[in-house]
Amino acid sequence: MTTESAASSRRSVPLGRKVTEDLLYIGYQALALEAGVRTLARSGELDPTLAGFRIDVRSTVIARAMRQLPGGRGDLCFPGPLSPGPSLAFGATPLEFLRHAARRGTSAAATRSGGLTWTEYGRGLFGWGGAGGVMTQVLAGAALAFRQRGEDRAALVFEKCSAVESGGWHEGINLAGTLVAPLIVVLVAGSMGCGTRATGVDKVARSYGIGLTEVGDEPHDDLFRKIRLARAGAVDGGGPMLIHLKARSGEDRWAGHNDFAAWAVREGGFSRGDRSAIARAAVAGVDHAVDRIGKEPGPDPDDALAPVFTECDSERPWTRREPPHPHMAAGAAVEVANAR
Amino acid sequence: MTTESAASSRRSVPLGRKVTEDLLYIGYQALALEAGVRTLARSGELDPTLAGFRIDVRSTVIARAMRQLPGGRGDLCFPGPLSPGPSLAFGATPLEFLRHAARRGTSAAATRSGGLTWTEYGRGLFGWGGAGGVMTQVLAGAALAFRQRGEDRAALVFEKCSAVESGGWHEGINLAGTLVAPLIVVLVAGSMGCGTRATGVDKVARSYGIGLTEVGDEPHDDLFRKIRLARAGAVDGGGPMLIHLKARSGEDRWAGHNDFAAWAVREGGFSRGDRSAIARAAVAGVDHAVDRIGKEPGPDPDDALAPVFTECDSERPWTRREPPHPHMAAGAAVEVANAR
Amino acid sequence: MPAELPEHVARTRNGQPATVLEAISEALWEEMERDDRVFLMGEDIGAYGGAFKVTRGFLEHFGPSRVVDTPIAEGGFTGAAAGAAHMGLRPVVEMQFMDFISPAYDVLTNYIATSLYRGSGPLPLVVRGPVGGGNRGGPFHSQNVEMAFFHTPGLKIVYPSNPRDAKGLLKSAMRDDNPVIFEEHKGLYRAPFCREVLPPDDYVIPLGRARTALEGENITIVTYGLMVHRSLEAAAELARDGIRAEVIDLRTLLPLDEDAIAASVTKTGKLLIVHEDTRTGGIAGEIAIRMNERAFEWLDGPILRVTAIDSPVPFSGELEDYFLPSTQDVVTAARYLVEY
Amino acid sequence: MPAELPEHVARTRNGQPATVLEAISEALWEEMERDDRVFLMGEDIGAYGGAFKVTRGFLEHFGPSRVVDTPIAEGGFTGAAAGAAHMGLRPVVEMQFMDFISPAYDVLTNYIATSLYRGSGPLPLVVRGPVGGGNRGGPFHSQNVEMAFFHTPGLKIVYPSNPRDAKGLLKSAMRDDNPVIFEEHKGLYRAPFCREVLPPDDYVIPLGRARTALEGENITIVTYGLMVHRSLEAAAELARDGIRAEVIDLRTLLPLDEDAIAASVTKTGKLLIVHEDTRTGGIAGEIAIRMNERAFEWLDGPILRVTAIDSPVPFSGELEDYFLPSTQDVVTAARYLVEY
Ligand SMILES: Cc1ncc(C[n+]2csc(CCOP(=O)(O)OP(=O)(O)O)c2C)c(N)n1
Ligand SMILES: Cc1ncc(C[n+]2csc(CCOP(=O)(O)OP(=O)(O)O)c2C)c(N)n1
Ligand SMILES: [Mg+2]
Ligand SMILES: [Mg+2]
Repeated sequence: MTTESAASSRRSVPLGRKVTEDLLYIGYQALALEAGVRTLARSGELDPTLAGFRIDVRSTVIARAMRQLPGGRGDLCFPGPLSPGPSLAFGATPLEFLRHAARRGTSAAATRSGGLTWTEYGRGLFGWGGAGGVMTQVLAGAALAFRQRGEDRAALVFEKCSAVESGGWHEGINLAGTLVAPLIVVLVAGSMGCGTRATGVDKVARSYGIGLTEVGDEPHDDLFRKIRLARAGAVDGGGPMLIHLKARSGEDRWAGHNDFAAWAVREGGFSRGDRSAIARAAVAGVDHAVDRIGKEPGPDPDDALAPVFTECDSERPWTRREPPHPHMAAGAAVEVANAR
Repeated sequence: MTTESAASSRRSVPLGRKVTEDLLYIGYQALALEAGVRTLARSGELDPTLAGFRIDVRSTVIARAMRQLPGGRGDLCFPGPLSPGPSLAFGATPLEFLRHAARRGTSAAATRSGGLTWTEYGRGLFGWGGAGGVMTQVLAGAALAFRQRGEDRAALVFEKCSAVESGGWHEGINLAGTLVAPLIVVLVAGSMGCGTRATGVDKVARSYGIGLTEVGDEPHDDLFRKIRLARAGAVDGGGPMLIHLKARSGEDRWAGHNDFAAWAVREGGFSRGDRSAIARAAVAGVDHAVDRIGKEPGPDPDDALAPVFTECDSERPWTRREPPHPHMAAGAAVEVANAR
Repeated sequence: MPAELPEHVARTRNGQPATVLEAISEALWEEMERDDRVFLMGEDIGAYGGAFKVTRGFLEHFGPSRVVDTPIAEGGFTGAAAGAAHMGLRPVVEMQFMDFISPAYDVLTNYIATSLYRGSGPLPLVVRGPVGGGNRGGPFHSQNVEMAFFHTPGLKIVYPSNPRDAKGLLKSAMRDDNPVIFEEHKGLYRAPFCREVLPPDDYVIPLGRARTALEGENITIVTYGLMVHRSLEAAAELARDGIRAEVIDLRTLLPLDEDAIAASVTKTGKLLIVHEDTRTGGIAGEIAIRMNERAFEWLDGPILRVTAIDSPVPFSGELEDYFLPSTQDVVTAARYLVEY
Repeated sequence: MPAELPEHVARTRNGQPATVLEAISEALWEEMERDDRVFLMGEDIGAYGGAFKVTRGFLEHFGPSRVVDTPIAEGGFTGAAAGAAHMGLRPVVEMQFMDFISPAYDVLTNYIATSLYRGSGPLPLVVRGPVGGGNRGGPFHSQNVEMAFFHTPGLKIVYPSNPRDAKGLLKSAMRDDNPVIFEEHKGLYRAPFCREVLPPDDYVIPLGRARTALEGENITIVTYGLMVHRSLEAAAELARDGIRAEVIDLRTLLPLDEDAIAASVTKTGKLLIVHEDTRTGGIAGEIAIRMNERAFEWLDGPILRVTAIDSPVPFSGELEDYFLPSTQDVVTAARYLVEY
């Protein structure tokens, strides 16, 4: 699917009331959460490197355009460098995100794993796993599983655009192409990194024979429709789709959401009062999270360090710190079992 | 450089008498050596998997179009899956090739290393080093060194077309592109391997913004001119160049060489007698090699297993097979030196 | 119906002796019949049946969605296998030669091994393929890969020495919820000395449990893979002098069955470790320190090892034989230790 | 002229104490001034000055052909560095975090480590970068990487513990004709307890030689990197009870200075190995078996180890502290062993 056909899709995908409400709510959540994270970072409550933290609100729309179902039956999303945007759209709460940002909280995995993404299959969320490009491979495999079982599911992965520099990313996208897997890869224009000779994401898409959707400053109702179409193409046998999330041309990073909020009142059937109520509810949730995060205790190592192997018992046999091994005292009987 | 501009180069690069003679000689060598290897494989003298051994004679022309200078001052070549074609063009003898094919011979490295390529910097030859795609990275680095020192040298690498499936290859080509390194990559159409979604080598070249030359069934004088132009482009600041060595459309794998041999008499200033003499000399050299290879002894482990670290002494301290260590007998004094 | 089975997966059903290769093919086939979540990925495993023909006939029987031919991209398809495993499938990945697992080193150690720990759930996945020297494969087609992964918490490593174990261990590996590296020695694949009629039932051999291949009192030889056979040969020679060696076949390298080793060492007081892999940083070290921790008081002599020398695997036959540990090396070391 | 030098490479010239980071910067700067074949490659090492600012000011002084910003492609640029080294340059590759060396695992172990052996000549190349835990970096920014490479013949591994050694060892590594992995602990980079005025001359510290950090008679503690400081702290505590520990700082891990270890063990009769890296498959094993081979008769107790636990590096501070070996762990183990 090219940019042109996506643009002409405007009339073909109607935005229902639920979607409009969700997009408004998540957008306001993101706006408030960005401010909250910055405040917490400046006050020392979060890592100081988060003091300039930004959320690209377009990622909430892209993620909300996926098929979301409870119980891990819908699409799968790796929010990558744009978390929490897509995480919020997949039902994560601001407090959950802050727990990850603060390296603590109620989830053992949160305290072990790190990064601003985490796995929660029930909601379709996937956590980070290392080198740039690897998540494209992993989500390609997930998408392969969907295709093999004939499910109406897609896998969505956000990568920094420098992923194109890494061979791992090429292997992932080529594999998804070869296996016609319903994988949607969002390449996010960034700022650091030396760059690549492959300047044109469009040429990369063409070299793999896969569809491309370019995203710029468009209002979010348009954006939503574009992504819906790309997803449909991927799931209906089109194989992987590339979404190029370009750097914004305008100054106002929230213009797309604000235009959309205006559209909601103008054409979407919402009153100004509805819209304000949605905004207030979103902000209240973020306020609660910001307030609560400082009060939560850190993890207890004995509880939180879960076994590395699935069948490890609670004794954690991999904890071999204590030198005085019980069997080491001279003369002690050694009880052993020998197989076969 | 596109195919079109290469084709129009016909008149711009004249073939001298030396080049014509070389191309004839190396081509006849390749023809005879192919037959020789097959015979040796069938007789059990070489690995039986070589019984269907083939040489793509076009690779001799591509390699001969490079800049060849003695003492390791010319272009560098990794002959890859098309060895010995390019090796012969870089001055290797049929006997040297057969020694490698037979896993024995006078060079210690030959007996240690394996594969049908080997390193001899003096002639500009480079040996194989493992996974597909890696040699593109390594030769990209060599080319970078040439560019940084302002030398008129290029690096030539032959890869199976499946290299495009491997991330390592993409990293190599992207790096060469970013650093504008004079690297010439020949992608050889093959038969095994599952393939890639990136079917068009042309599209891959375009996605990296690098030049492409396509090679088919053309007579070898044309082929030579094409490659010369590509090389000139790479060395004159054009950065990496891709050469797509396509599957032949005709039946006769030696047609390009035979057409060229005809051209040599028709337009190249050679008599039929000259041509026959060249062919006879080439065949005699191969005959000698085929005859000799069976008579050479295998290597002596003590001589041939050279140290792994450069400063290892001849005692090879890494040879730790003997369990009865001299220091192990009780009471023996341990002489040690301790630094700082 | 046995009649329509490829013969190499029907040995047991037909009551015939099976080789290690056939035992592995049977395990794959039977598990694929038993559990439709199991699927295979690898280079040329489908139409071509695999480089060693382990999966010959699988594509025809199970179809292309369960026997997936991949591009030549070990990192990419191993990453994709992980994604499919997350979604409930149970992938078995073939490395054409295990040497080519190294491009997948990143995804295996950083992504796959840490998945459970990071909260992305259990990751049932087997990576299997041929290892080992003695086949004149040279440095890139002869390696043992256990020590590349032995240091990584979250992986299991299995290395069978005979058909019965190979089948039972591979079935266990495929039913295990953890990622397992499964090493198959090429020298055992079709070895005439290593054929046996397998139990007709659906048996498994538990992971993490060593096997006493030979009982004895004078010295413990701990080994695995092809070296089990060398060690048994050595034990037979030692027995002629009245030395009774106990030979322990580790079968699983990670987790290591230190109970079994300790039980034997506390009986014999002497420990010799034999591995085909190179010396420095080999598994003998970990066994040595564990026995220091567990059984120091029982040691009546130093813990010694017989291994390959610290060098890449040589290509030529003479050098490779010199490089590999031999039966005679085991005899010499064992004698020294018994007399200590 | 010191006036125009960036201050972090001018500490020694100005007679000021240097941190480990500054010592490393000085070594790089001075070697680049001394030898114009030396050049640097890495992600954002140029304009940005490197993630830890080791190369701040280098681009301005040495220019873009000697300070090469690369795409995010560790395998590709390490392979290219190898090619440049073949052609006579002396590349120093920075991994932004050493955890990201794993995509280069294939090219380092298969290509680079085997080059000399395969007949492609010495391969002078340094791969350096930050390692180690305690910085709340989580599983992907905290690893020690020595055991990924310790098993590979042909590589050297260096891991300094203080500014003086860091500078002298890095210079040796850069002048060595073998590929060297150089690990820099983040916890030492700017540590206030680890600053010293460096010798003003162009000194080097030879590779492969350990250093006695503290002399003692009762127990040998073999360690390296940040753990040297923990071990010295432990030794100070032990000294209060009259226990005199000898602390050996390995400095180079491969090749291992077994002479130095054996000399100490034959004096003290007790050996404790302390490493920050995880337990199973750690370097303690190789040291243990070498001392069995060399010094068994002198051992008056089991060889023991204090290490991190077998788990990925946890993200949360509480868990990471629990995971890492502590000074108290060293004291406990040493006391146990002395009393044994
Ligand atoms: C394989 C790998 N190498 C290095 C890193 C470390 N790293 C994280 S972000 C980053 C820079 C990414 O640059 P870009 O894609 O331009 O994104 P930006 O930070 O500019 O948004 C690097 C090198 C990594 N994550 N993975
Ligand atoms: C990274 C890596 N994986 C696997 C191999 C083993 N291998 C050697 S040749 C080959 C097939 C190559 O296929 P193709 O490029 O189509 O060449 P053909 O053999 O058909 O000429 C494979 C898988 C390898 N050399 N490198
Ligand atoms: Mg950027
Ligand atoms: Mg092919």
